[in-house]
Amino acid sequence: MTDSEKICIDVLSGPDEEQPFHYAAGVYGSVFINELRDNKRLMGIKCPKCGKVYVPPRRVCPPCFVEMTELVEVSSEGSLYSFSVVSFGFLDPATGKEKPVPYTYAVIDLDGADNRFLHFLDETDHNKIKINARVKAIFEEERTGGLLDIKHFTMV
Amino acid sequence: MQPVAIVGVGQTKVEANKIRERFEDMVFEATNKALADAGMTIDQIDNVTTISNDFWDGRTISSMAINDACGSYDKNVSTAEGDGTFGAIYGLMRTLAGTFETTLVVAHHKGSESVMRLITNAMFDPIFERSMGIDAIASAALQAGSYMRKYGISEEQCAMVSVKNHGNAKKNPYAQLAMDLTVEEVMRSEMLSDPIKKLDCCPIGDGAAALILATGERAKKITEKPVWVKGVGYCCDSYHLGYRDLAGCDALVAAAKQAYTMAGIVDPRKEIDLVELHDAFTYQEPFWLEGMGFCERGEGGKLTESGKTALGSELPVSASGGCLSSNPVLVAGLVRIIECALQIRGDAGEHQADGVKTALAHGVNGPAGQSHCCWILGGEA
Amino acid sequence: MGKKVAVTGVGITKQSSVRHDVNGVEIINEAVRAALEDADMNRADIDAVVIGNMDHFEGINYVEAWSIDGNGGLMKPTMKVTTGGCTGSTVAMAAYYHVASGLFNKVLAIGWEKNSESDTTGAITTAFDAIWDRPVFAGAVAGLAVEAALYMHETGATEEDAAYVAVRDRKHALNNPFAHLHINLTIKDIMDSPYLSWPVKMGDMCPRTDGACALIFSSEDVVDDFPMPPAWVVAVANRHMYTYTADADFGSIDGPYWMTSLEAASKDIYSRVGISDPLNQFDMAELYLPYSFAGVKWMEALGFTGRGGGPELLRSGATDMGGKCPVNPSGGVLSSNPIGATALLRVADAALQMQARAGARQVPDAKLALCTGFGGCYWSDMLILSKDKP
Amino acid sequence: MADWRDEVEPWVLESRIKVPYTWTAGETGSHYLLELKDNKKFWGTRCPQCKRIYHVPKRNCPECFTECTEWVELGPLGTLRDYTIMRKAEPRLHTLPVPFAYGVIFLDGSDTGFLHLLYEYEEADLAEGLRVEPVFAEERTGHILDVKYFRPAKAVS
Repeated sequence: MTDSEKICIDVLSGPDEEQPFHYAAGVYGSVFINELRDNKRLMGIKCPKCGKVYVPPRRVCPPCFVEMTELVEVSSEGSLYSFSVVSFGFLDPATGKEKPVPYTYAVIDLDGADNRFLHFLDETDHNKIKINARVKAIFEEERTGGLLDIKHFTMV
Repeated sequence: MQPVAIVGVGQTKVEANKIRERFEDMVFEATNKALADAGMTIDQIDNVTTISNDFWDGRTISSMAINDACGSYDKNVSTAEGDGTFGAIYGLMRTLAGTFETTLVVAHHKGSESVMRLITNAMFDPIFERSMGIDAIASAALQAGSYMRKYGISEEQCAMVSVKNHGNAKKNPYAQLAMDLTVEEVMRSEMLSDPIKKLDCCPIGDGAAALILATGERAKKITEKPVWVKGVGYCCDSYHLGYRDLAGCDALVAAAKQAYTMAGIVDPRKEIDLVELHDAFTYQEPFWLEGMGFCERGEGGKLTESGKTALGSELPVSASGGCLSSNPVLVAGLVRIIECALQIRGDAGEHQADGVKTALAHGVNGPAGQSHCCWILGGEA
Repeated sequence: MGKKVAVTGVGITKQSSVRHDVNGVEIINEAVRAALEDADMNRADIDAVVIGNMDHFEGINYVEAWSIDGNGGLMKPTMKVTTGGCTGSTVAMAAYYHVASGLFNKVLAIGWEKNSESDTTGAITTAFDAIWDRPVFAGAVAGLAVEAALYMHETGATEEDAAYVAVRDRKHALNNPFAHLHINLTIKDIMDSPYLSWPVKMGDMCPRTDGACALIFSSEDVVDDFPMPPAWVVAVANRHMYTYTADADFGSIDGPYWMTSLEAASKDIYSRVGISDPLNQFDMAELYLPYSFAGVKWMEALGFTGRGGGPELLRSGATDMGGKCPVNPSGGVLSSNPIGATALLRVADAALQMQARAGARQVPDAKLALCTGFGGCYWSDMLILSKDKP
Repeated sequence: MADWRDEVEPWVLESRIKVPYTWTAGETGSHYLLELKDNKKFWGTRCPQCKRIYHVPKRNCPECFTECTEWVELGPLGTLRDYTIMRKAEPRLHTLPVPFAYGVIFLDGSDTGFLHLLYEYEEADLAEGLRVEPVFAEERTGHILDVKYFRPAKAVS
């Protein structure tokens, strides 16, 4: 058994093998999803202690450890905090298939929010994208629920 | 071991599907309850140990979902992945190490979000076992059959555990399945994998739990009713079902012995007043009680049948309703410790047992009771 | 007070892109047996085992139970801890707490990975929120690239500055027989490598590696049982600040934070050990630098230089072998990256340095070492090791 | 004031984790699986120290930690120890229709049992000590399911 290539056996997971999950958004996340789908509005939530606005809404302000209840609408426009143009092929674990590349992964400062928002930017030439550029959300015509009811962001 | 006490506990109600809540919502509730119980604020927590499982949660680094909600922002924090009793031992170690005076331990689970049989199938070896489709129920059934045949434990005796625990659950507001059952109803329930029937099994539910540990002097300042950790033990047997004696439970015997030695317990039958078992299947009550030394080998069925394990009798076992009535996986072990603490404090409400001075909390990891963990808790330092 | 703790045995497997000769349990066993041999111990001498993995990386749940035949824990106390990329340092810290607690004297800490067995980026993507992150996320590469882009924007640092780190660590790896990559590269080689996720190029990223590492952590009461001098653990600390990826603050040059969790963890651990000038106080560092830009910016977060001072620090040669504080004499993560073992390898190599047995990569007279682990959502783990008993 | 949280329609993302895995059997496991595939033979390894024979084979003895380099041919007949009849179907997991059984089988010559499937049995026959024989798949790929299942041995041996 010297030639390990020859004798090697690999056991593969089946082509249809998957673990299904029902990921609950919770009531806080559901507000965002529902408002985005029904009214093209982006909802955030405000910490009663430090006043920070988080998008999407969630229950706890991390540094303050207090419960948040005050919903606020944030803008669908903002500025580009940072970005990367993804050009390597990789597998999308939600489908088991290769994710189409290139695409631009954008970290966005939405107007009215204090944390950031992660989405696609429609420009994939890194020379044409500038940090701090103004961007806005482009909504899908047919919205079915989920983050991708925003099609992508685009530079204004 | 230096003195360490449980100074605060909190748990959510366990439900089949908390569709309105995420992991973080449940953890925030449990954490705040534990803090309120201890009369503490999050600033007084020195470090945090979280407990969760990536397979069940459908997320690599499952603890990433709940660090905000357990107040670990800008604190030392780490994650154990296994039953809550094991995670709590990691919390205990961190409390004993001299760096921290207080440790928050939190666990969460949402069985509603995954497919139980697929997840538990994935605990088996991918090269030699997983493709057979074996899951938690089938592996437990292999063990149940072997144990019951070897010692003449009857299905009716096991059914009595189901009747007792689901009945106890009626007195526990946090329990998921509270039911008035008869032995006949359990016996008539659907056979899943011989000899395990539907009502021999735990439900897999959604819930979270939290407890706070503190070093001796600090514990006394925090609460008038500290519950002291007297001894702990844990031990892991062979993984492959064919490499170990399924009708034995050697790892439990070793874990219990380790915990008894540390706690100075010579005769558990006389010195332990209550047991919270990790009883995900009914056969496990007689089986685990034998392993812990509460009766001779093979006598567990008679012990259950005698009624001595009922609430109000000599050795209440799973007075809370146990895992059989609520089993948010991993959380369940932490709840066993919490329930023992409540019993010792006299705060268990309707399911309070009389005169509980010393209690044993038990947890299990791996297929068919591969790895066991025992905690001995007491009211006096 | 807790017991003082030392590393008293080190086992590292052969590392390569694919280890077809062994399955997961067997590669774990290879590391464990090497550590036992190094410490002149038998399996019977182990009091407890702690191991970690990232379930969806290997498709293995309950790793402590599954690997029991190889991990040495059969009929012993065995525990699993896991925190993603920092799993290895989390395992090291857990082993430290096992011993410091006084509950155990000799504890085995194990990290391992068979990266070849899954799609790494696909698996890493599952670490992020299914609803808010995964639809647009591209694993660690893009997650780090956005930090790099902002760093360059804020400081004027260049891709060439980052490439210096990629060249340095791989040059160091030539001295390490255990390293996965043994390649001598130039800055031009890195600059010429293709973009994976702008501004991060192939040459800026760590490889995917199959490998394992095991360490023996022992109590001060038993360190004399071992053939090698102990490498003492002086302190451990960590910060896992972010739950939501969108909260991660990569910092502005004049903002409150630069690399939040690393700065907070450093503040914690430095204050406990009395570190005020890390560049001069540490003799060497094994840092979890998963991509080249981290070797510039994170040096600033760690206090080795001021904000924006990273490029100058590097080009001064201070972090090269022979410099004031050589960084990653082992070759670091950029040369070997068996993910579940990667952060434990940092501790392993620092321990070898403290024991003065790191061979060709030995830093002469090294007495104090810094190790870090990185993972999750910009999370940081830190350990400080010392030649002398603390 | 009514809490807005009570009014929200909860949303759930129906998704999955679908990452393909390639688990390497290693030299020891590969040798075993190739023998099943090519020669329909079962092999175990013997620990040179405690002499225990492991099936499925171990590269290292979990007890002694020594390398198990000696191969020993086992079976093909074996003896049943633990068993359970699976009655609740899960098509995503099962390769046989329910009811079928799981068994822990000690192949002749082996000191350890291994998990496999049981089929073509009379329920009344299932008992500890039952002699069983393997039924091999026509098309074998070097997989543990190259043995489709075990069944009660036709000839008493």
